[in-house]
Amino acid sequence: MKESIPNIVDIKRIQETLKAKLWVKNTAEGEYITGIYASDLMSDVLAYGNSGSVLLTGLNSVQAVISAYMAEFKGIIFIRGKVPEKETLNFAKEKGLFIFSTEDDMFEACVKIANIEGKAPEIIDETKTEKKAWNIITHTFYIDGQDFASAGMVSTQVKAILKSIGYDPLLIRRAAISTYEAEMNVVMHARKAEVTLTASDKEIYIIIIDEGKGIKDIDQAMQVGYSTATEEQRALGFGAGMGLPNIKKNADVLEIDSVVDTGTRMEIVFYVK
Amino acid sequence: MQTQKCKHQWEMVNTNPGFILTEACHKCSQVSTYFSREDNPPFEEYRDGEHFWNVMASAQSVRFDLKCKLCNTLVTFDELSSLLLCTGCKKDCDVYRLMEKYSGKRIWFYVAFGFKPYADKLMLSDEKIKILEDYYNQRRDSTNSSIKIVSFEMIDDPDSCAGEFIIDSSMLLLAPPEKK
Amino acid sequence: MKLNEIIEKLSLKVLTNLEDKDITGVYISDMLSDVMSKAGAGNIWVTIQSHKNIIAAANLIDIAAIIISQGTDIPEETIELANRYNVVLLGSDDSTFVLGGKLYQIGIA
Amino acid sequence: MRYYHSHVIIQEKCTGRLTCIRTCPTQALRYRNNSIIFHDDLCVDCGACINACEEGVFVPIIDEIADFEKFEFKIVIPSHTLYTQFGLNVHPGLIHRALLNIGFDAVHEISKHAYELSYVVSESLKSNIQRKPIISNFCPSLIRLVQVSYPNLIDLISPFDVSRELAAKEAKVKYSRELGLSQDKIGVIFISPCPAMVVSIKQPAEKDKSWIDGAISINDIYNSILPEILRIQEESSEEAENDFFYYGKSWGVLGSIQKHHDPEHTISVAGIDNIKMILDDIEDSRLQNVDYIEAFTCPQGCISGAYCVENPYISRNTAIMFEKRYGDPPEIDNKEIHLRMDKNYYKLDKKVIPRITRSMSGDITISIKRMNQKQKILRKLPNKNCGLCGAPTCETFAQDCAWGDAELTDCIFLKSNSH
Repeated sequence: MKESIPNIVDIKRIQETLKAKLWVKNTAEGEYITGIYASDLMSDVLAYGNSGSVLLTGLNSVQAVISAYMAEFKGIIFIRGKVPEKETLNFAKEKGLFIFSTEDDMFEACVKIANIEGKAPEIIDETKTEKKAWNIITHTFYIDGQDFASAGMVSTQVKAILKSIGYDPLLIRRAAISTYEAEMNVVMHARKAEVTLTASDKEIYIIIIDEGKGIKDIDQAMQVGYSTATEEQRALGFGAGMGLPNIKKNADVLEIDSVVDTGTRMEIVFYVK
Repeated sequence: MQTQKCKHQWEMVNTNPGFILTEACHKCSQVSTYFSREDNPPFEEYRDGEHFWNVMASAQSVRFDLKCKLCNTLVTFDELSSLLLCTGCKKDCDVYRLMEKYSGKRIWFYVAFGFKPYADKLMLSDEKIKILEDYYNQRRDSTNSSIKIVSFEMIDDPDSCAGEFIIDSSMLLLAPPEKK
Repeated sequence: MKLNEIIEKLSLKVLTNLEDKDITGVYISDMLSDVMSKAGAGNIWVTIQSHKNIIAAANLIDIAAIIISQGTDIPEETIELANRYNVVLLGSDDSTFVLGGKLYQIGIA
Repeated sequence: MRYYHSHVIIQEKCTGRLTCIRTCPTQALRYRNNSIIFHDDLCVDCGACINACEEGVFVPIIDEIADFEKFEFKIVIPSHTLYTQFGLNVHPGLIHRALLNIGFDAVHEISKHAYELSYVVSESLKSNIQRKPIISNFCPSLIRLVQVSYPNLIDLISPFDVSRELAAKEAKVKYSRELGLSQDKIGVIFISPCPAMVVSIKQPAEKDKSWIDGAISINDIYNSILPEILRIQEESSEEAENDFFYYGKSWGVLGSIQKHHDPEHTISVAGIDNIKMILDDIEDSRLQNVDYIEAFTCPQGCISGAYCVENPYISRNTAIMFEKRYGDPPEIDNKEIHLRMDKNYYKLDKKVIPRITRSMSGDITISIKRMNQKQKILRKLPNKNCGLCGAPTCETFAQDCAWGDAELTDCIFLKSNSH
């Protein structure tokens, strides 16, 4: 995906080119929008719309302004001279969205906006790059080293998310156990870590990046029973050295790269059959 | 409304958007539909006579009249709730038999629906249906295909008609689109 | 402008059998009631909707072709109904706005 | 599949107090367009809504004595909890006599079967053919909770029958032989402390048909047998006192398990949220050394069931005292139980199967899209869980919107307040 820097379009220029009627002034700090989204279907506005865009719509109801607010848009342009009702205007004033209306129909409005900077329209609207993201879910969690009391919280949350998506229970179990083992490693051997869960209908990625002692010899760490846990950690039942091999057993792909005294990056992948 | 010898050229005027609301009375479970021009359909239950009406569903729609460009006759269509494209769902339906008769002539059949309860609501006259048909045929290039509009009274049980209504339902819905 | 030329220039996916037609203009909207009252015969209709009742609206006013934008999945029934009433159905990954801009750029006023 | 539920919803009585939507532990209730919306696939019949609603919108479906006239011979099986409802100085024998006076032909005790089954469970725990930990199955609401939210733990549910069913089976067989009556002429009626047991009688999750023909709630029977008890007490209470009665352990009371199973490897838990914590730990295989889990969805066990009358803490005290007074087990020889075990007499014939709820049936891409949608909505909601939108929390409201069941304008914070 080419890194398209969202072309910035000045809100005042849009109002002038569309000879738009101003209903609610733009109070947001930036005077610019980073995308244009033309639709009358609110479910798509929320799903595809990117923050910082403007909504072009013929749907004259308070749902439009609420969906735009949910999708973090900067404002709405009602087309074909639609007159927004009081409730829409009040909501926009409160939440800081601008509202224009223009006599043009959707095609004319799109064309005029697309030609303001004389740029090809796809540079202005980078929703295309964003589109694929919405059938993938991502979550980030943070783990603090030595915090035994809340050890296991992240894996419980990962499990809850995978369960509500509706993956096969065995797959959820493997993912939860691997996350739990990785979480234990961080709690015992690292200062802190960031965990990102990315799930789609094809695979589940769990990436753990920690700052800590790192692993000197990864192959050795993969031996069953190898453990550098301290005595009192072992007393608590942690550090039985099951960690990495157990993850390896459960994961479809396990990639570890580690730098001593800086940290380790672990990528665990599960394929969804 | 006399329509003398003028060879009418219809155009759509006074189009304003609104909602077709379906309501049910939870006392006698009678269903009624009507067109509301309000921007946000009312959702509170209200009492009217011995009925307790509750909105069950709403869909975006548009009201319009037809005016003849030549003789300025104005024909209102407040009795029309929505048009339905007949997809021949039931073999024993009169509209299906009509379609069979004209099959191969690229004539598409639409059914003009009124408001429920159909019985005691104003019915769309055949004359108005003919005007509606002319309007749409004038709007299209009728050389290769044309449309025919019939009244829903041709159908014995209008509620079980499974054609395609031209109506904007679930526009306000937030559920992401599903593969139907 | 001819429909085949547009399909080629915008590299649109053709989903139904294709009859080449003259295109009289572009209409963009996701509301059927909008299309029914405003769109013109021979127009290209750009929408995100893929439910089969778009065929009912397109067929009523003789829409030349429908472009379903944003790479929306198009159900089988919609394609079947489109073929039955010879409405041309096209798919594109571009968003509605981008399609509007591109159609204008290749010369459809 | 239509799920049988323990209550009927009277919409007209609802005044929109929203207490029920907040009390329901599995968030199966909504209030929208002036009516209650009931997600029947999520309901586990714990009866919390029946007690929470002061307007009486949730009416329990329960039988009355009159419903059993069609049986020539009526046997009543009181739930173990009934004995603790009348305080310390009412001897259980009195309760039995009162039951006979109000129209039942025979009373059949449940305690002997409870003892038998707990012996069967502890024996089967020794032989490790059974996957551990075993989860108790006498609380039907717990079985439905596992069916709905923990489908992969289904085969941990105890494979043995429950004491009320065993009691009903043996009573029906015994009296049918003694009286020479066909079994369908003999009615077995269970006095239930909660709605969940009624549901497990009308639509059992673990068998095709229950041995019990109907259920009466404790609070209904309480009003008819209390006057009888007081009358008998005045006339000839001493005589009733030396009826033989075996109370056994305080079954149905939280923690009673530790008295008849090895406490080191057993856990007793009550309350749906606490049960979820335990079930989560099982899923993460963190309960390595636990063999048996006794779980009640009601907070104090069956003594705090929705149909109980007595204050649960008093019933608990009564149960502990009765265990001392009438606790020595009858002379059941364990060899007899072993013989029956070998013939799988106690084994359930059907396996419990998970319940397909709406969220599980959709395909993964759609539920991911829905989850993204829900998150975007949730970020802008006030997170005050005020419930005025008719959903218990902002999160469930965002979920409802993402499923298309609710409109954003239902949230009063999203409607602009500067009218």
